[in-house]
Amino acid sequence: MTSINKSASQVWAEIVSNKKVGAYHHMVFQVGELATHAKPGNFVAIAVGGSNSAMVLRRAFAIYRTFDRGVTGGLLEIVVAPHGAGSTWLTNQNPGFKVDLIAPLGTAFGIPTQPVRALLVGGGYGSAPLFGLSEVLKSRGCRVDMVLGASTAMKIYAPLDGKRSVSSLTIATEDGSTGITGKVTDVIPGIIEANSIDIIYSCGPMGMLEAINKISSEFGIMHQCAIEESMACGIGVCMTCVLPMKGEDGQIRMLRSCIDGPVVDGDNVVWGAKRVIPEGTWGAN
Amino acid sequence: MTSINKSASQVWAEIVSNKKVGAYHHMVFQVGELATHAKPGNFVAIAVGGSNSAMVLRRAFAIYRTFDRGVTGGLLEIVVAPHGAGSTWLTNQNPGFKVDLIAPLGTAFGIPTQPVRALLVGGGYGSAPLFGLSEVLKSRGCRVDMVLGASTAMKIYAPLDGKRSVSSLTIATEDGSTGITGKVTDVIPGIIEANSIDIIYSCGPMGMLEAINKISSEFGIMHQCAIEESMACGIGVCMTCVLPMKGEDGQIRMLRSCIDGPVVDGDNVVWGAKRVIPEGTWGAN
Amino acid sequence: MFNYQTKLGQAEFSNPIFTASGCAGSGKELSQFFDISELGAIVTKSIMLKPRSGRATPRMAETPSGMLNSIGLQGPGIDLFLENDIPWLRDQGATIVVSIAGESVEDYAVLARKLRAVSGISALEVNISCPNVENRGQVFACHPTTARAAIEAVRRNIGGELPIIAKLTPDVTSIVEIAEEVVAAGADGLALINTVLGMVIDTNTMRPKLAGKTGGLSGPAIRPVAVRAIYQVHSALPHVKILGMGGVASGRDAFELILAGASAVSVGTATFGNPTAVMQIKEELKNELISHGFDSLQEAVGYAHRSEGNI
Amino acid sequence: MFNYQTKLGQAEFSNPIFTASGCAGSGKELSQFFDISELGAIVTKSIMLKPRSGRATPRMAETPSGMLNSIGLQGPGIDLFLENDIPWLRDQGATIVVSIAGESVEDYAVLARKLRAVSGISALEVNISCPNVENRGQVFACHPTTARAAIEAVRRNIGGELPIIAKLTPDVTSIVEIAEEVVAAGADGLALINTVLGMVIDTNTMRPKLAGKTGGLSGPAIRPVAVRAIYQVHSALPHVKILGMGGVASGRDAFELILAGASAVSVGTATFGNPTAVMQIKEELKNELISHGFDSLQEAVGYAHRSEGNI
Ligand SMILES: Cc1cc2nc3c(=O)[nH]c(=O)nc-3n(C[C@H](O)[C@H](O)[C@H](O)COP(=O)(O)OP(=O)(O)OC[C@H]3O[C@@H](n4cnc5c(N)ncnc54)[C@H](O)[C@@H]3O)c2cc1C
Ligand SMILES: Cc1cc2nc3c(=O)[nH]c(=O)nc-3n(C[C@H](O)[C@H](O)[C@H](O)COP(=O)(O)OP(=O)(O)OC[C@H]3O[C@@H](n4cnc5c(N)ncnc54)[C@H](O)[C@@H]3O)c2cc1C
Ligand SMILES: Cc1cc2nc3c(=O)[nH]c(=O)nc-3n(C[C@H](O)[C@H](O)[C@H](O)COP(=O)(O)O)c2cc1C
Ligand SMILES: Cc1cc2nc3c(=O)[nH]c(=O)nc-3n(C[C@H](O)[C@H](O)[C@H](O)COP(=O)(O)O)c2cc1C
Ligand code: FES
Ligand code: FES
Repeated sequence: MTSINKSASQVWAEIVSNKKVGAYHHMVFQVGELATHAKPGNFVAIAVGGSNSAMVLRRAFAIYRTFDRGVTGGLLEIVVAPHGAGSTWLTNQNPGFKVDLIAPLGTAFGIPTQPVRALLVGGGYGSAPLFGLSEVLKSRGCRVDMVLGASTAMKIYAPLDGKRSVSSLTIATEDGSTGITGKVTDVIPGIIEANSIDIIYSCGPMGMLEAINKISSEFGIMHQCAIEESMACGIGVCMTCVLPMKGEDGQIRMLRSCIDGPVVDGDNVVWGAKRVIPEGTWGAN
Repeated sequence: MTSINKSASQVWAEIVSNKKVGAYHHMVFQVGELATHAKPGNFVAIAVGGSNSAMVLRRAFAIYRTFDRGVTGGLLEIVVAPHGAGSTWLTNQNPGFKVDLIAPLGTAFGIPTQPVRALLVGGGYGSAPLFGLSEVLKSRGCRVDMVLGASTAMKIYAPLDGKRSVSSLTIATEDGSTGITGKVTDVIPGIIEANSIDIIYSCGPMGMLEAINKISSEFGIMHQCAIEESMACGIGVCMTCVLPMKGEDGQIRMLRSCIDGPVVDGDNVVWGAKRVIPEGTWGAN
Repeated sequence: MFNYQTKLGQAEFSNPIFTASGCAGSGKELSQFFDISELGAIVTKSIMLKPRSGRATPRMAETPSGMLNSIGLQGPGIDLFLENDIPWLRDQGATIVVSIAGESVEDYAVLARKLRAVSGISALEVNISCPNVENRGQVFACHPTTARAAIEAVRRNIGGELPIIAKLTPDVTSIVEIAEEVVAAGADGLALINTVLGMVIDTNTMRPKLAGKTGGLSGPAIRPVAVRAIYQVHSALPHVKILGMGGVASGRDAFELILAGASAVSVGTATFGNPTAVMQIKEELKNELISHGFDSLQEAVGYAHRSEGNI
Repeated sequence: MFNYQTKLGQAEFSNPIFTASGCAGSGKELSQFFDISELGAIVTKSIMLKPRSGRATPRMAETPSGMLNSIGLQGPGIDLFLENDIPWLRDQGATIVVSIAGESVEDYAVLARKLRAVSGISALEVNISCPNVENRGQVFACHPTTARAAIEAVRRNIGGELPIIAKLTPDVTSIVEIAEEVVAAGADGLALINTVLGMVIDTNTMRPKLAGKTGGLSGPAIRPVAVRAIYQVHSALPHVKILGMGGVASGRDAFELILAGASAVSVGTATFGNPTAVMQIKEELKNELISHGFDSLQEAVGYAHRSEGNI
């Protein structure tokens, strides 16, 4: 046996609830025992389109949170943005419908052993996994600040109970429809300084993660980010989801974001390497 | 303009009802005005699988009957045997769901100008179009006898009000689970003789139609049958659904069963020509 | 004003959405559903010299996101076609592209001579994806020499005006090589792609589903193959106009072929699933083009090549 | 008792369901979902001489009933592979087919020499659908001479025992011609088919979606192409064992390839949609065979050919 995908299992998960929240759908699935294995940062892979679907690949979604409900089985929640065909199909399914779901997959956010001051930054639905993370960090005595950003208010996902789990919540929208007008990166430096942040956890579009990493580097603080690469399998067998990452030996390798990620150390990512293999990558020729 | 597909139109038809009857589903669609154009023998072509379906072709179903309901729009009914992926998908859709439907398509059963004695023979769901035909024939003063056959009782489709429209109904099943034990062809000769049948109308599997045509030829009576060929388009543009038919000039041609059929004159069909082009066919080489 | 016009060789078309050969009957069947004069062009079913029964049935099998067909070029032959179909289409005001197919080089020559004086035809699509009876039934378009011979025969016999669009099969080691040959032989444009050779075995009867055993695969399943072929050929022969086809079922799909290098797009299998597909695609493609900021179709042709340098 | 065993060359396998090369990782990733020793064989990702980063991203695009990939043979190179992957697979009790790929004829020779003494390998799959750097990047399997050269190099260097299965691309004018060449060159079996060359253009960015522009099309979309290729090659070379693949996602699909002439079936893309697909297919195929009255897998191999005479 190996440790890859080690707590993952495949289940027929019944949709327990599917509610529209702003631009997103908050969906709850009955997943049984596997809920107990999920950690903040892990993701699920769901088959879409039903039988005879022209879509042959699963779709990945960050786990928003899980509940262990004993004998009735655990619940797993995700936040879905209806985007293309697959996510739209999923958000159109009603409670009672069962989907083929694999979870938990991928790496989780690293939890510090010391009570640190953490800043959680989410872009769009990227906020979803941060609330569960915030609970864990709080239970470890960490202070948690949060910044959420999106193009517009409808795309800010910040449920009430989620908000309660953080010490401060700053919202930034590009059109100013809620919170301050601007990007998350406009406010992050101020918060880092004001609250003496030790570590940033982030989840959102690649461009945002890169911009955050620039800031964290400048401040010399840690940055763990959950990246979103196009995935065909989600379990490490296809090699489509790779991104160039620096290892401890300084060597750049093309690593799979589904099993060596999605949560990675921001400083290890070779940013801006879309459509090119960075020079010096292991095996580049 | 031409006369091909001349009263056909394409509509989003809402499913009004979907009930399991024996091995089949009786399905009712709200189709609006086009219901008024349908004649017994015509068929509908329905897109299956929803958006992002891997099934790119429509499925054809004989029209069971239509109702004109004035402003609320006409109704169109079909009887579906869940068989492969497409028909199974259709029978799984619930009332309220809308399907993309084209109707009426194809030829209709020819209605004699004189009051004749007609025998209607249906195999399996092939009975469906015969009840509407029976109504029309009765309204023209014809006597209508009916024989329905199937492998087993569950596959006999014979609703109560349908039964009422015929003078006699004989049922034959191969396993004897209802009616007499045997095939429709076992009883047809007796009925032809007893009731001095002038014309046979039939609908069902190709093998049954061929066997019936042998009998009608022996008795020298007319035989109109609705054939079921694999159709890609249903509207005459693809040439997949052809079958060899003798024309009035005695020439065999490969004719399209979707527009020159599905109802054809049994004596014109070159029977048993599956997987071969009959000798002498126009353009054979 | 958005300019939707396009050209293939010297022929001009009001818009780039055509029917695909063999997928629109004689035009009559579709005219119940829309006005066929609104098409960029109707491409007629490949017509041969003599009447032809086509292949035995079954002739089709549905496949995942596609279908196989083996119609075997059923048709009335060129004489009846010119007598019946062409006048009717002309009366409708349809823009006509005639597709021809032969079993020998001489067939192509004779077909071209029969068509040279016919009025109301905008272009000739030469289907060379047919078995060559003089060469062990090998498909013309599979070999540079036979592909060339068929197109040369048409070129020599067609006279000056009518643009020749050579229709190629993707079932070759190098479609660029074949494209170069037929262009050298006088083709003004290329139609890419014909169906991909496939087979379905019926697991109930345990034999090939089609009477003709193999058939041509079409529909969305082959769209990536069409895009690749168009892209490769447009790269190699940027000045040769391409009529693209293969799995187009939406304006987005048509746009994809245009970006790859097609100047016009034929819609085949999608019509079987939806008789008004061509008209919907015509509208959708226009909207795609406008929403991407193009003022004309022409600007978008092959854009996927040009933008590479920019990034 | 139903006999599910099969052979490819001299190698025997307990059942005919294999993973497809490049679609099962190192085996470790799937072992969480099922016991990989229950596979007919695990076919490893094509391994090259040296470590290889593969292509830049994006490397994949979903297509109707399929997907494009351009992984570019990312891998650790033969030495690390033999050091890490093989021992682990052997420890699991897995039946191993090693897939190799080279950029030159010499690469294939060296790879074969490195493998000849390795124990626990049942067969070698030789992926010759790779660009030949010595020949303008043309794919070995696209031309009879280069295909032959690569297989000969393996044959000469592998020693007596290990069966060689040559994996061919369908992107050729005649796959039978290539099959005949590689068999003449010493291949004991054939793997049919590798992916079909395709392209997707992202209509948002208006450029090819994959960083490598073109990619390989796989999944149910290409199944009819696989069935055709297997059928044609089995017709021409009935005594050569075929490992079939291409779009198999169910026992029915695997049965279709067996009927066409495959003695074993690899499952690729289906695993991405469903990690336990191979195990399900193994069960389903067995049930299909039994329900059609076969007492052994062998009786069904190529049955679609034999039954023709009977009707
Ligand atoms: C680790 C991970 C976590 C994710 N978490 C969420 C989440 O919490 N909520 C959410 O709404 N979405 C999430 N996504 C994106 C999601 O998986 C879908 O890709 C997205 O919903 C678009 O799929 P579609 O079928 O609607 O679009 P389509 O355009 O039909 O997708 C076509 C293909 O492209 C891929 N693709 C398209 N967009 C993306 C994208 N943004 N990221 C990765 N692949 C993409 C799809 O997976 C699919 O294979 C996540 C993706 C990853 C990899
Ligand atoms: C004129 C006509 C009238 C019909 N009337 C009825 C009816 O009243 N009730 C009913 O249940 N079915 C009827 N059928 C059959 C129906 O159209 C479907 O083909 C059948 O339900 C199987 O489709 P599927 O998707 O379930 O099977 P699949 O096996 O998934 O179908 C695959 C392909 O094969 C074709 N096919 C499969 N079986 C048949 C068949 N028996 N006849 C023609 N094509 C077939 C399908 O159309 C499809 O293109 C009729 C067919 C025709 C041509
Ligand atoms: C039923 C059918 C019949 C066809 N007949 C012809 C034909 O006569 N001549 C021809 O050049 N192509 C013919 N084709 C190929 C189409 O014109 C087109 O090239 C191919 O189907 C790919 O486009 P599509 O995926 O939009 O169907 C036919 C295709 C189908 C499906
Ligand atoms: C992501 C991916 C990677 C692949 N890598 C290889 C490879 O390394 N070597 C090889 O011979 N084939 C490779 N293939 C081809 C498959 O082994 C198989 O031949 C093809 O995908 C068709 O089968 P499928 O439709 O079941 O996927 C790869 C296919 C995919 C989708
Ligand atoms: S998605 Fe397949 S390896 Fe990561
Ligand atoms: S089904 Fe297309 S012509 Fe009849």
